[in-house]
Amino acid sequence: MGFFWGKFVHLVVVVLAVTAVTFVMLDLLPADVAHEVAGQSATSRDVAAVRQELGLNDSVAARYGRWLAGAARGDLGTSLVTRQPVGEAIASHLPVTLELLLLAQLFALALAIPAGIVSAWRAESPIDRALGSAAFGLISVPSFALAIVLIYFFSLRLKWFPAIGFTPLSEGAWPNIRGMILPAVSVALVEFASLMRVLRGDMIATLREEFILFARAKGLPTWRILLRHALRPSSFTMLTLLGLHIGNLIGGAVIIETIFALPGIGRLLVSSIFSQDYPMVQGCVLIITVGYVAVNFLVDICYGLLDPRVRKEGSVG
Amino acid sequence: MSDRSLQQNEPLLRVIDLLVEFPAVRGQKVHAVSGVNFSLARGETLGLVGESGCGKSSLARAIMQLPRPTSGRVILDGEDLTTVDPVRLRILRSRFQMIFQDPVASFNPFRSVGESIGAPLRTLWGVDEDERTRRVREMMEAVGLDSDQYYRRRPFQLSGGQCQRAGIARALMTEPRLLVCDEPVSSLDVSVQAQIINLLREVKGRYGLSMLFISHDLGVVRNISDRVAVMYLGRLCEVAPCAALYAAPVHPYTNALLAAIPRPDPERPLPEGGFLPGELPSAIEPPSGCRFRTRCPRAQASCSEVQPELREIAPGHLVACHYPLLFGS
Amino acid sequence: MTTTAQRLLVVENLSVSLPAARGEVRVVDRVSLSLERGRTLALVGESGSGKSMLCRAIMGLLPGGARRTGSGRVVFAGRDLGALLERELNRIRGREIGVVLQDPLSSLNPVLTIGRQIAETLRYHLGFSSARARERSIELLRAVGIPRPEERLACHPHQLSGGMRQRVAIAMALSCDPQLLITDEPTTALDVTIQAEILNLLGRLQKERNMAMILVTHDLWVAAGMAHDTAVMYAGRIVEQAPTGELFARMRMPYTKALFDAIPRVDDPPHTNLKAIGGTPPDLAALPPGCRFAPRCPRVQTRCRAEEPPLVANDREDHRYACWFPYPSEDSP
Amino acid sequence: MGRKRGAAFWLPLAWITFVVLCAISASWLPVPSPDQIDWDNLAVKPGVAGHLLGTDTLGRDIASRLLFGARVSLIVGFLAPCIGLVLGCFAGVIAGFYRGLAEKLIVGAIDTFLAFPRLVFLLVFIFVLGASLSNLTIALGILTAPSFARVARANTIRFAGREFVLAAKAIGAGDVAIILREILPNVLAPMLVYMLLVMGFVIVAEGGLGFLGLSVPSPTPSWGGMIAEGREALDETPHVSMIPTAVMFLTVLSVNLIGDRLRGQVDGRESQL
Repeated sequence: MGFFWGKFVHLVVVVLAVTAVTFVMLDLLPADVAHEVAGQSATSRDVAAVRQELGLNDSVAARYGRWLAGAARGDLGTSLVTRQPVGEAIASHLPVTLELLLLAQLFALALAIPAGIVSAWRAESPIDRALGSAAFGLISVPSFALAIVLIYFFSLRLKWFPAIGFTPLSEGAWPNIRGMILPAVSVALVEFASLMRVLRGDMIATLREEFILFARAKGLPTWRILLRHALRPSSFTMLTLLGLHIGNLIGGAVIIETIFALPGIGRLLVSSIFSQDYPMVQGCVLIITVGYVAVNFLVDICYGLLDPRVRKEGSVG
Repeated sequence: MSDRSLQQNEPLLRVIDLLVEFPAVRGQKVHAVSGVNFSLARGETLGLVGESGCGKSSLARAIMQLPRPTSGRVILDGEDLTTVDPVRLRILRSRFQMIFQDPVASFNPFRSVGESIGAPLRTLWGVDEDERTRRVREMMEAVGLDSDQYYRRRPFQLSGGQCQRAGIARALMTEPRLLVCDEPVSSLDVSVQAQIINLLREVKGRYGLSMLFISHDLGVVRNISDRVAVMYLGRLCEVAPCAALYAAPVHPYTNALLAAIPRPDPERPLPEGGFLPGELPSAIEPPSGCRFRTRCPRAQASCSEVQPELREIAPGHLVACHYPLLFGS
Repeated sequence: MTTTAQRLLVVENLSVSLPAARGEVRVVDRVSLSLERGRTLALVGESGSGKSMLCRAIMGLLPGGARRTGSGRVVFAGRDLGALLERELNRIRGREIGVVLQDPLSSLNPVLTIGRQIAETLRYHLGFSSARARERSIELLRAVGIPRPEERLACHPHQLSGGMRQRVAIAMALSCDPQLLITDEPTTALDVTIQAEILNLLGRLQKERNMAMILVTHDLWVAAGMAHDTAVMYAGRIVEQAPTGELFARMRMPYTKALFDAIPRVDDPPHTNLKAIGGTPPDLAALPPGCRFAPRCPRVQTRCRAEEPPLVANDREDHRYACWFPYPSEDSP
Repeated sequence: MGRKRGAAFWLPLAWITFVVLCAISASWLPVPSPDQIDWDNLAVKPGVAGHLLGTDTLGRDIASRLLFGARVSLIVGFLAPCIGLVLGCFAGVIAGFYRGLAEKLIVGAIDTFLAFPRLVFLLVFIFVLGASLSNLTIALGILTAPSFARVARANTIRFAGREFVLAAKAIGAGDVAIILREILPNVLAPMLVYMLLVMGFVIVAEGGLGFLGLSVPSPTPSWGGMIAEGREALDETPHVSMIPTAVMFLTVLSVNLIGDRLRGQVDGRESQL
């Protein structure tokens, strides 16, 4: 339990630190929010009034405190540009990002686990070399470049999938999924490559362990040794990497979202920064950070489930 | 003259109430070494035996001040190493050196073996490079390493035995008086082990060293030591001259250790039944009173209450036990 | 004299090669031995002598890169193991041949419970139900002297001490009542008191179950206390082999004697100068012509450097050694 | 030392050398200026009207834009990891060597930094300090520092536990001497190899920023920007996007291949210990 609480406190501290730093950074931006809000024709009196209304005359710390108090109540403020509540805007964009993320991870894992196992088991064989080369190529392709290539072949030439656009789930599951497949594959192929390489490396190391020799000496069949004895102890680095991927994707799928015109969090964030919509930026950063930290927290818990040696007593030499 | 004779009678090393603890999880402490006392005369070799986890390596490092022990005193040549200031400690370091368990890992893979052997001269005395190279080559020849062949080699290009020779050379560079050997032969093959033990004995005589020789191998310890100390879970159980200890062990733990050695006699099979029942207790929560009582065949109720101190039962023969195995009792 | 058919294990002319920087290295070179039920054979040698590799070759579990070369055969209970398919070998390994390895911590799977690891052999080889496998696991753990076996089943290996882990590993090796038990340095990673307990246990189990046992060790004295026969290996070859009592009474091959003399003994007075073997252990990639021990041998003569001595029995049927100039037979150490 | 490296090492090296030479000599090569518009040849195929690789939708020479874009990619791709290496190495070695409070603080800072949305950092950094090559490099450099610090810390802990560090302490070497003489040389080898992998990542990241129009300000071309511009006419003139995509892919692949090969050698050296 102490382990759990320590992690939780750590999580809260990281979220506070990130949002505070964002607040300060946004404060540094060379733009006058009050001017923007008051509009082109506003007099200096209007601007001053807006400034007063938004509390911009207070110190950064005071404003951060106020924002934090609001956030704790679930109130993330109102967009300066659209006057829409920030929470609402995020709620409408988040599902798109989550769907992309989930599909991409499913694709990536579904490919990486079998491929990793096969190439570790048959290390240095032609199939391992082929998989390895494919992975190496994929790792070197930026996901946006891959997206362009995929669009060119599968949308423009073969016309299997739409090139851009998002169809809400309310208009049917297939149209929705169909629009998501290319974006998800663009992300998944690059991730598959790194996941597979990591799994292969760890699995080869595990297969050299004495307990694998022992299991083979017990006469167990190969598939059983690979799946039951070798896979679990080999999956820690892959799990860590998966956590990092998901964490980065929550806020980092901007380019994919832009290419495929998906209304996700990433695009909301970028457009908010461009329009200097600070409450919106702040809200997005909060959601992204909480997501990142929560995923890593889950990964830590998974370690505990996968490996019983979570904490060992110090030993005397 | 009287000063000198006094110094001659004074032991080279005295370890008094040495305590080593380090933090474990949840604010607990590992009691690695708990109140160890012994002394080491000039020119003497003290063997320290014990099983893994008994704290013998922690004891060696505490004597080396790596890091300084939690409490207690380590007096070398009349100076307390645990209280001298860091500058003085650095100067004193030339007088006590260490040999490590894993000879290959004790050398920086990034540097040649010759350079590493000369490092003490550079760090402690600032000897210039030409002079260093000359003295290193001399010392390499003295420990049986061909300096032309091995000076420029990296540690992983040497065999374990050659690396341990280099380790001995490095420890001898500053002409120390005390050599702390932490399991110096346990990672070596038997044929090489014998070479290294012979070499250690030889350099000890040639350079007038005193040695603290740590090992889990009772045969090795008997061969090289004048006196032997037996350690169990952070405490000394028995300290005695080598011949006496092996001929008539007095502490039940020493007895069990000796009985457990395999003998080359198929007609006399190993005694039936466990030598030591139960498991080694945790060093985080050691048993009260005598730490060996949980596995001791002679344990009585009082063993859990009163901690036995080392007492002399024969000249030079010390034991920490309430019910020792004495002749005629 | 027993015939090949009666012997449980016959190894004939077995060689194993490993790829190295300069071509192939023969880590096991033309080794022959045989073993009957109820007997223990100790394989003694220093690191790199090929004793572990020999065991792995017998089991058909050579590490990546290593392969058997030449026309050698391994015949177990009348079957040539080299001619079997992997699937057929799996039916023999674990069921008829049990194995115990050196380091009990790394030979048990860290993420699976003890119970699962014992039960899987029983379920796979003998088709036990999980309830029956559990019952049998408890019996086995009790047989190897583990207190409160019911509770231990749910433990993970790291929760047990080194001695306990090795007992668990022995229980696993014995789960299907094997006819042959191969133990590869079973006590090297353990303390001396634990070592004695484990050796005791192995000796008792071997007698009770009338198993054949191969005990790999670097410690001559362990061999002396445990084995009926002892074979000494040097640089991939068996250099001397005899019933243990005979071997210790009359060491013929200079390497065996040198190895024996190099061990510090608790019976010797302190400060006895040890008779170390000069030189360094052989580099398998650059073996000398003739006898492999010649460069370090105190009795070396010209013939030793030119011709390799065969492993033969001269004056006693059961005492074989490979040496041109052995110690005379009346000489005892 | 005569090690076998093979074509998988020399071909990538040759490609990188070629790209570097092109980037250096771009100003002297007989190509049109990257922002010179050829109104008669908009989006023509490679080889038409003296345009070796064709023109983009605005009629600018693709070969020329690639050459000048290479400067941006290479400068950012090389210098940013250097900045990251220096910062990360410093923090990581301190944390790994001293442990305790220093480690807690540094690890906490690393965790916070990693949780920070990268894009927000980059955008705000560039908004505040202005979009320029040097600011872009510094921003990406700082961004890579935490992962360098992690690698440095892990390696430092690994080596600090080795007996040769204890041996150095036993001869009275001070902390600075131990860090500089015993630990750093050993930590630096894996760090430099890791730097090659990060270089690939940074080139991709710069491409991504260029794709969003956030890399160096126009008219300086960037590879990512070129891919983005060609996207509009992907159906009719795919080569406008595909050529820079291919060049970028080959470059990143080469860096990764070299890094992978060198990592194998460092690991091999380690395994001999």
